Amino acid sequence: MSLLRLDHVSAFYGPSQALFDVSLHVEPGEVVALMGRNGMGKTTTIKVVCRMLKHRGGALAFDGQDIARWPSHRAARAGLGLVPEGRRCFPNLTVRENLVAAARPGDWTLAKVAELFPRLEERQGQMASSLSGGEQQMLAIGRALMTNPRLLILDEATEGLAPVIRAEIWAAISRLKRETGLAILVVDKSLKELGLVADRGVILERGKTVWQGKFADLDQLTRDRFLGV
Amino acid sequence: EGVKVGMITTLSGGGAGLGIDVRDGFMLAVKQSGRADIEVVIEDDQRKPDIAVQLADKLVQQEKVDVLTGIIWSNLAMAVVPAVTAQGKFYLSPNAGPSALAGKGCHKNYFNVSWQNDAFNEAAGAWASENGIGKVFLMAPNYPAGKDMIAGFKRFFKGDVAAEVYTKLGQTDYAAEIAQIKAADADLVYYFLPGGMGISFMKQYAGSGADKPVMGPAFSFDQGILGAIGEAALGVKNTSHWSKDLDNAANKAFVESFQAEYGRLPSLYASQGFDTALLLISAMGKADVKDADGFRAALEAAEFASTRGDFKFGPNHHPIQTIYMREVVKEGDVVTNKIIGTAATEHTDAYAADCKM
Amino acid sequence: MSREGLINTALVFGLLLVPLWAHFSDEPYIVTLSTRVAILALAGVGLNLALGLGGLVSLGHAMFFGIGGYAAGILASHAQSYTPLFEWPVVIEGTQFMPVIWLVAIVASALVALLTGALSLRTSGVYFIMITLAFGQMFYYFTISWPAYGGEDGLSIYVRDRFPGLNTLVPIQFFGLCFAALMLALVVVARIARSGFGLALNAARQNEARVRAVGIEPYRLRLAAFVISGAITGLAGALYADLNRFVSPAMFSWQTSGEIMVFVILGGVARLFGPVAGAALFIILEEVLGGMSDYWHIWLGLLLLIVVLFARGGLIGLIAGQARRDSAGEGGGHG
Amino acid sequence: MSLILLIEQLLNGLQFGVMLFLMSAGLTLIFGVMGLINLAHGSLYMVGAFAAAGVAAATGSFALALAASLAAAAIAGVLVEVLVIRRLYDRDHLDQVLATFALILIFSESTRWVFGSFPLYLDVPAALSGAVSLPGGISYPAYRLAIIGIGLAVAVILFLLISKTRIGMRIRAGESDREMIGALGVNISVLYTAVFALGAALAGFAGALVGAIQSVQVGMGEPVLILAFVTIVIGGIGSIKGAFVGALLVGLTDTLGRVLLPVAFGTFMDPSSATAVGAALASMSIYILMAGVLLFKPTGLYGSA
Amino acid sequence: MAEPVLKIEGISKSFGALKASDDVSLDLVPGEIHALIGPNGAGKTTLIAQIAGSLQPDRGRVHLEGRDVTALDTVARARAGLGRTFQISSLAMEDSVLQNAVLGALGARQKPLGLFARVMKDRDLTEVAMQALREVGLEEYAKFRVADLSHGQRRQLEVAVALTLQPHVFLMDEPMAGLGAEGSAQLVPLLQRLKSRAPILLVEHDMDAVFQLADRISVLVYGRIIATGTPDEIRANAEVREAYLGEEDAA
Ligand SMILES: Nc1ncnc2c1ncn2[C@@H]1O[C@H](COP(=O)(O)OP(=O)(O)OP(=O)(O)O)[C@@H](O)[C@H]1O
Ligand SMILES: Nc1ncnc2c1ncn2[C@@H]1O[C@H](COP(=O)(O)OP(=O)(O)OP(=O)(O)O)[C@@H](O)[C@H]1O
Ligand SMILES: [Mg+2]
Ligand SMILES: [Mg+2]
Repeated sequence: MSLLRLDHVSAFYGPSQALFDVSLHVEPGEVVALMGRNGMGKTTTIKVVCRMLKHRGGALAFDGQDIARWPSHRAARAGLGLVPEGRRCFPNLTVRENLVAAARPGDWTLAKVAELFPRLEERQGQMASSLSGGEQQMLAIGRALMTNPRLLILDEATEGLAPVIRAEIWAAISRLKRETGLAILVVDKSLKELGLVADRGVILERGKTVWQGKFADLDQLTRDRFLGV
Repeated sequence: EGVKVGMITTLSGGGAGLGIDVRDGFMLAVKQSGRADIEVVIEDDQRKPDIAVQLADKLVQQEKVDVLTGIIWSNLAMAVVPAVTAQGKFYLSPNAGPSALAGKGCHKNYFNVSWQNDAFNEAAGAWASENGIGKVFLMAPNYPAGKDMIAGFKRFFKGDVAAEVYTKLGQTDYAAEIAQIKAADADLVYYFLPGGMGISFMKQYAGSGADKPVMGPAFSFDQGILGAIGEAALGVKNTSHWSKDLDNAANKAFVESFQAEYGRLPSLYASQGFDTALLLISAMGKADVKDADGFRAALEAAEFASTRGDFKFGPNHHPIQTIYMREVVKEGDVVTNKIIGTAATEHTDAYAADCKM
Repeated sequence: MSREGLINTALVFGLLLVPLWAHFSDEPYIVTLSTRVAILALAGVGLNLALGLGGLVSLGHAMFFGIGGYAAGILASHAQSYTPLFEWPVVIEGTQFMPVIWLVAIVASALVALLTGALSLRTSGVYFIMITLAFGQMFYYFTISWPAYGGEDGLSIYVRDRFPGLNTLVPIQFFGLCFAALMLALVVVARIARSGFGLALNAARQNEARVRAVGIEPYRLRLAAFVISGAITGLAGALYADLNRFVSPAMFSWQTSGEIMVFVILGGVARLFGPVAGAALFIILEEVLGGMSDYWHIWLGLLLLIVVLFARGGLIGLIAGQARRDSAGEGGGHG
Repeated sequence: MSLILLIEQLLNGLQFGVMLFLMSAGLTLIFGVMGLINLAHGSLYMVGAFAAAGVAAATGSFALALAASLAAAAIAGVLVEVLVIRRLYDRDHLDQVLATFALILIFSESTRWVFGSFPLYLDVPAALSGAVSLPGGISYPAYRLAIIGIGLAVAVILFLLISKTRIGMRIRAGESDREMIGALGVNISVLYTAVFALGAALAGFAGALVGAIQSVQVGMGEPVLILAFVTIVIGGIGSIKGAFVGALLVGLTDTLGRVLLPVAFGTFMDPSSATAVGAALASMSIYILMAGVLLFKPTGLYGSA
Repeated sequence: MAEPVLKIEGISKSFGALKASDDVSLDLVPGEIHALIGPNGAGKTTLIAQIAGSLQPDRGRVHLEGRDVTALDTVARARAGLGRTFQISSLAMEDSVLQNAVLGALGARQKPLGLFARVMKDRDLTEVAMQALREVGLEEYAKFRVADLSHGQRRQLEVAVALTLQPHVFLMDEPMAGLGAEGSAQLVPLLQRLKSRAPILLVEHDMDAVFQLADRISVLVYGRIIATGTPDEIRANAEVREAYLGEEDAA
């Protein structure tokens, strides 16, 4: 059974349609890369999955349950962990508070997150609003991990990170995959790194899934056509 | 030929209780008179002067009323009365008697059926002097009516003023003033704090350990308010031209019928509304309202059985009346007022001399 | 013409035709009510410039309304009693000549807006709301306890002030004046909204750092907007004084500020004609409901509630049906 | 003025401040923490006072009256939140202002409808009536001392709740990004309903406590509302500590202004104009205080931007 | 070497115990792209903020075209010719794309804003604005509300607004962040062209772009500049590799 499954989903922002026909699935323990050029609907798809945006047509299931009518907190409790685009740390909370506010028990604890991102531990008592961009990004990832999700969703999680840190995060993702078998849905611009961790890829073009397959099978033609590389 | 009356009074929001009493008293008298030729148009001013002015315009221009009445508050009266009397309408005040309308600003078509604002205070001042009070502590909100009241008291009071304190309009906490009272060297506390202000003060005063006797004009101790203060007010003296225990036939009938009609004890304001209607009805019996001079003369004669006993108008169309001293007592379970003496007989206001009609 | 354009045209004609009809069918009170709508709408138009375009939620606009009113009241009372306003350093007489009164009202409220605005604009958001409220309350308590011009009793203008060529005592003529003032203000505000100043002001509301980064100082923009806004509301106050032939500290009360704001929100924030629609609806409700029961405020409250909850973007937003500025934010979501 | 009197006035200022804190604690909670301008806070205050007066009249027990005030205001709070307020979180402040203004109208007139236009009777419990003697020869009303105690306790509890507990963190997180905290698995609607009910209960509780020494009547909430807003703005919105300090500042300024200003003006003016001018200035004093504070600290004493 | 257009000397800034800028000196000469790189939290944005004027340094001076602008605020510095893009898009979200660009042109004109003339009908302004949108590839979106743009499109607009300012110096804080490969591919040649108009101080984590574009690179670590040099020098610098690039990138 797929952990997450979208079938022919469409979605709107007010009157304008952003998703026309999106189908994708994530299996347990699998890392899936969601790709596409700017404005093609990646974030929108993720919002639909996390129930931050209501979809209009199609089916949506998590762990075999129909989650189409669930509020977002219920989806999250069922095991969806989101690192949103633009970080969205809680600026009026300290780093530590950001991490523990919505934490749920499990493998991931403050200590483990601190191990992953020592910088966060140094900044514990600081307000999130005064963190540097990259520090906020780490915080957002840490915060999602603290909810001990079954499916981690990363929307541009390496944006604005220094190459070393980026490498660390990719390493962490591989490690997560290898050691904990956490399923991950990841949106990122850098194909090279995606290639190292992703099992499969999904490409969106103007709100439609136009390609799905083994990441390794992603050929140059497809790249040219849909990703502009 | 009938009379069309426009009543502008406060029926909603804060202070609505007073307007409702005036209206109910007035309508009771109209009903009892059995006259079908009195038409009353009632409007709610929400205690806002600008609304009152516009309602007055409406009643005059559109409803074409002959007589206006109903206003509770001095500041609203100041806004409305000059304009309507200037347009040739009669205005009968069932409450509020600002000094400006009694003196220089008096008008031949303006009749006050209640009292001039200073009257109760003047009577209280006189009573205090006669009863051996040497020094008083005076307190009122810092606005014109408050200052008038204090000035009225001082006009007839011969002793010394220990302190004179003006509080914020609408103030609810009086701890600071009570501390001053406790520390002051005075025989009596005299205050004017209408509505909720008075309730707050009295309750706080009672619990403060202060023991100076307290006195004030009737407004702060009327039936509607006593219910809220409760026993804290027992023993307080206050001046009024009316009390429900006033011993005359008209009043007895009024108190009884009011209670029967509305299921509550009448207040000062209800009696004033009632008297206002009686005055109007008495004049209607003598002259047609379209004959302004005749009608005015009929009003001046004021031949009706007032709930306060004898009633007559002075030269400025303000009442010349007896003002009583009441004391708050407990009758059974009800905290209420009882007359204990007369503070001033045939009391005339101080502004009549300024009035050139 | 857009839907909103049609509504606006309908509002103009409605506001013009109703009193004309009332005038000819001898319903002077309806003319008076329409005048009230026009004046309160004018006050709202003033506020809307600061609030809708500039995002300056002022809960102190009663201050300007009151100053305009008192300018009229004080000048007229001196003219009536033939006592000069000042004797030193120059003798200034009172006047009952409306254009002069208006000028004084506009200048006085603009000056006060400049002063209070210069201080208040150092804060923002809710703090701004409260500091403007504070200034309003200071004026309120000052006028209540200031005996020279009547204190809480207020000040009567026994005869309505004069305007050359008109008999202002005739309701419809006075209405004409107020209507003209409203239209003029609407034109001015409409032009401002589309000007470079308006663009920058509006952008500063959304993102202050952006405006700074292009080399424009938001503080000055806002101060200018606040002053123009205060001046328009001040003019409304002067007209209101003449409508009632009476001014009182109640004009300065926070409830007045609140009501002006309610007109704006009710009609539709940042919509040019929002205040007109809002004031008209409010007055109609007050009239219709007021006659129904002593407890009509309950129904008024319920109606207002329904408007906010179900008519986003106020009355005009409801009819014109466009998403208002904040509503397209993040789309649906839960909650 | 004697030293004793001055001390007593300081105590009065403190007591008034604590009373203000009780009124504003719920407001700052809802207003700062949930980002909602709730003008109807004064109405909840009134609901509490009326419920207390009603129950006290029926049962004669002040303790029951207080319980009733908490319950009635909390229930009213839940109703209001579920029916109205929850639709307003995503709106801008203006819609909140209009909606809660409408709620004031509804609450006030419904209360008048049910209870009539006259003030109700509610008195301090017998155990706390009268004055107690303090060292230095000051006699001070026992009930006011009790208010000081209760206010301090509420302050401490609230402060801990918001700043130290996870619930507090979630509430604050929800303030800055409701959608996001939801996406992390927190049922923010339930949480907000609870917080709103708590704020309402505090308001109602304050209404009952204060109603016993002031007047219980329709419209009693509005002047309090303004005062409470002034208080929390001075302290910095959303900060319980700020509300507390703000309340004390306002209480002391107001009390001492009332007492000292007329005296101060009396030194160079004739007595009657001095009292009038002094009183006029005293009535503006807290607004001057607020404007002054905001000029130097545009986000209040303990507020963040 | 030509006279520097922008020159900062000895800038220091602390937040409590944290030294976000520690005696930083740096200059920018005409025609160059000077990249500023460094680990997250090194103080790059803080430095940009101090150059742009939104943050006052504790110590040190900023010179623009020979003039000391340290005492000027953001607005005055923008008027003096500093054009900045924000790390996190900072735009008027309810306005259209074109309106945002016109706002830039309006500010750059440095004339009174005008109270009554219709600004969107002002040819001079709209032309500048459209030109800028064209350069970043957003012309088709001119009428869109910014709120309706995707993240990457907003990044492009951020650059376009800076273009309308026609500044003497560009300060760009991570303009590539969030842009896809296509967007980056578009932006790189644009910046290449731009630098002849005005030199660019570029903060960027996209190393491909940095090595492609930069004439000089300075590396900031813990608030200090640890190295300045040509791309090749930096790539070869062991300290930089350890603190920032990591082994893989340098390989
Ligand atoms: N809040 C919104 N309201 C209206 N339209 C929106 C909104 N957010 C996004 N859109 C539109 O929906 C489309 C898809 O946007 P989305 O954010 O999903 O793109 P994306 O693939 O994540 O792009 P990027 O890589 O730039 O983040 C875009 O064309 C965008 O203009
Ligand atoms: N107002 C502040 N108070 C306290 N610390 C701050 C404040 N602003 C920034 N900092 C700290 O200063 C350091 C430098 O931050 P800055 O934003 O300049 O980093 P940066 O180099 O731009 O990083 P990034 O590449 O991640 O954007 C960070 O550690 C940050 O937490
Ligand atoms: Mg995206
Ligand atoms: Mg940065």
